Amino acid sequence: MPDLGPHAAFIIGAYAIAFVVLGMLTLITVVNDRKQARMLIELERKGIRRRSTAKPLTPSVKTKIIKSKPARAAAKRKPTRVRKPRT
Amino acid sequence: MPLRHRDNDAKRRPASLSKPHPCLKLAEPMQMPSEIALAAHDIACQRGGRTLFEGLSFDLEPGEALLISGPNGAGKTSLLRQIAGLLPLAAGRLGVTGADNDTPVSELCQYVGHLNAIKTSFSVGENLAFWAEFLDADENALPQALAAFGLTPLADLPAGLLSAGQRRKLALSRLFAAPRPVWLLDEPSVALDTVSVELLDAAIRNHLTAGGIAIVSTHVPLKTKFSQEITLGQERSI
Amino acid sequence: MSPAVALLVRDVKLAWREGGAIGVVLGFYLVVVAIMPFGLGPDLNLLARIAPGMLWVALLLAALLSADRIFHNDYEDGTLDVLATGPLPLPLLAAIKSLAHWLTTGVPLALMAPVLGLLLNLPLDAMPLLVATMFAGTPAVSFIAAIGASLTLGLRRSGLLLALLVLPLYVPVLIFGVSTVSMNIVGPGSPWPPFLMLTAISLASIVLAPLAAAAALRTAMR
Amino acid sequence: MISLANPTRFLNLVGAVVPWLAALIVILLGTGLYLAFFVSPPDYQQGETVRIMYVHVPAAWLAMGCFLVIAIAALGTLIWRHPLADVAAKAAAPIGACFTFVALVTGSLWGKPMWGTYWVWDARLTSMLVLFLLYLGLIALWQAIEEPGRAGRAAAILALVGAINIPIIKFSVNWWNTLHQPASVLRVDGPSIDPALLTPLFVMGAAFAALFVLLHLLAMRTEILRRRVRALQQTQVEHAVLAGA
Repeated sequence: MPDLGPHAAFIIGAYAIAFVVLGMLTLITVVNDRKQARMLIELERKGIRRRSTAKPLTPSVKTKIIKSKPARAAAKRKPTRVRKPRT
Repeated sequence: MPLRHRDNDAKRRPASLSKPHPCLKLAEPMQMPSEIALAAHDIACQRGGRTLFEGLSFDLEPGEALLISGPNGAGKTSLLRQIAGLLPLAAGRLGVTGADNDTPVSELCQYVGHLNAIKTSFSVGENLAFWAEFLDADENALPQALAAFGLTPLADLPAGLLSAGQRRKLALSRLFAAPRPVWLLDEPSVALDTVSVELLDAAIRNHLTAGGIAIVSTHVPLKTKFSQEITLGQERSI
Repeated sequence: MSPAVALLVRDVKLAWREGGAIGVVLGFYLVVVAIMPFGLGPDLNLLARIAPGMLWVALLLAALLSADRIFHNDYEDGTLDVLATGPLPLPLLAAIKSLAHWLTTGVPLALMAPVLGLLLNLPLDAMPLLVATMFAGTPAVSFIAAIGASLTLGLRRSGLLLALLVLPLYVPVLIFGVSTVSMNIVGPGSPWPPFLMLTAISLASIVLAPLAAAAALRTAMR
Repeated sequence: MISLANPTRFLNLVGAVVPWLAALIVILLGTGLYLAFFVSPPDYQQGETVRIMYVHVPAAWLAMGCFLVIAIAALGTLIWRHPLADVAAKAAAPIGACFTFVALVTGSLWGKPMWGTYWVWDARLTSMLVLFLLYLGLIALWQAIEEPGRAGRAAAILALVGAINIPIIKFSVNWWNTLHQPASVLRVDGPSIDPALLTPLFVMGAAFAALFVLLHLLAMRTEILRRRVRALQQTQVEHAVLAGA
């Protein structure tokens, strides 16, 4: 390494801080990643699966038409306007 | 719209006129577009990544009412908010017949939710007057709207002094201050006494007679004839 | 009365009545400006030199203090839901409510600033320009605050979060607002370029901020 | 892009890429440091302190580039509704904040020998400071909103507002800076840099960029896994409720 002159402390300091901050960030990122992966494996080992595959709960809708009405008129009528779902 | 609906109205009106009620006279002069029909096709609702319901459809002709029931958290409020345009539909569509083509569904609805939308520092009259102005309604209807739930004597009092039941009545008076064809009522009878519930019940019936639509979620039995009932809830199947 | 005017009148009335909201904001402004000389010393020359900056910073803080009023109360009591079913599109609604905030905080604060300027030995002939910059800049303050208010709607510690989100966005307003007045007092150069810049920022905020606020309101109401 | 839309495929891709990226970072960083300390000549004006540039300038590049990533992801959330967009935005914010922090601290350490003080309200440092505050606001907003859907959209709106504001802030700060200290600002950027200084700068820049990509991919994977864990825990609670617990 060359002689860094009178301001060596600042140069080394700048590099040290950069590496400490980015190193800590990397460490925290990796640790968090491992932690979540472990939790997921743990939950899956307990046999809990996502609803999209297992469907343990079915949200249900029961519609009761109390008063009979002219069914063909209702079937014929088309909504003039339709609100598209936003999502 | 087909003539059929006008015929229906003509048939219904005398039937309800034969049963006199204090509220009837108040609702009678109100002219509202009586030919709105509302239909939902296969709508679904998602909150926080969970599907509350899906595949929900209904079809309401003018003068028909829909009752929504189900346990807490089943999505009754969410459904009403979806119809009012406050929540996006996760799937499906909501259609209206009989309105101007550029009116959004939400502007046909008068939504009275859990919260009363009352400013406590305004007087009872000012609260109603604001909604009439903001919702672009005829301000001449204000005295009748105040009278609908018997709030006329309280008109000049600050709304902050009202009891819970009176606040609820003030919120419901909005239905008359700014008449709209579709009423969305979320547990409207909460905090109301028996007499007021009867007033509300009669008001809904009059609204239907005039060709309006009402969608109500309630746990209190009402005399109103609901033409459809939707029960939301989770099946217990594992 | 049209729906838009009705909403504006109602918001101004509410600010006037609810717990003297305008009075609290003006009182806060007075306290912040009055306490600064105790930290800086009573040197009138120094105070005159930094007066525009102090008046502007205190104004931003005072305006932020009242910013969660823009949507919060209406969100809490269910009014916002009914407003959303009204005839006004959401961005226009946000714009009117921001305008009401400007009328009830920006304008009173701008009018009070010269009085506080006296305490700080601000030269008398700089007063008209000070008020003019504040009238030109405070619309941006209110309209940008509305973005923050809608983003933090219904959250815990929303006041602090609002300040953290919005204060960095005020940097240009502060720079041009203060520069206009200091250019007039000490130079160098004409005060008009920064003044025009300030006006441009306000106009752009009036057009763009309600769009962002409306999008945030939609997210918050779900 | 189509293959990236599926979170599961994305997870597999991350798993395959990470080791190679890590190796690339080590090589680039090693080369960069060697060039910075042993090959690069001292600047005729600033002497040895110019070596701070090789860590300061790339950090500043990444600080700004990361905000660009967040802004694009914000468009992805609000307009295209890409399922990974808000994950990308959320994962990028803390990384961007760290790079900004590094840029600020190294800039300050560079300033002491050059200007005789740790902090000057120099236009570039000041803009960096405002950028840092914007990052803090984004992170705070993500943490304040519990429901991920709303948090994602709110943060996206804030990111776009910030992205529109950054050029205005930058312009106003530059203008303010020339007003208060005309022409005394040290200029190290621009075409006047000696090519001998440019090579190490670019190598370090590439190393930092690769590090950003690695951290971003990892953080995105973590976020996807976290959401899955949350969803599973929720089903677990529902099972317990139904079982009569």
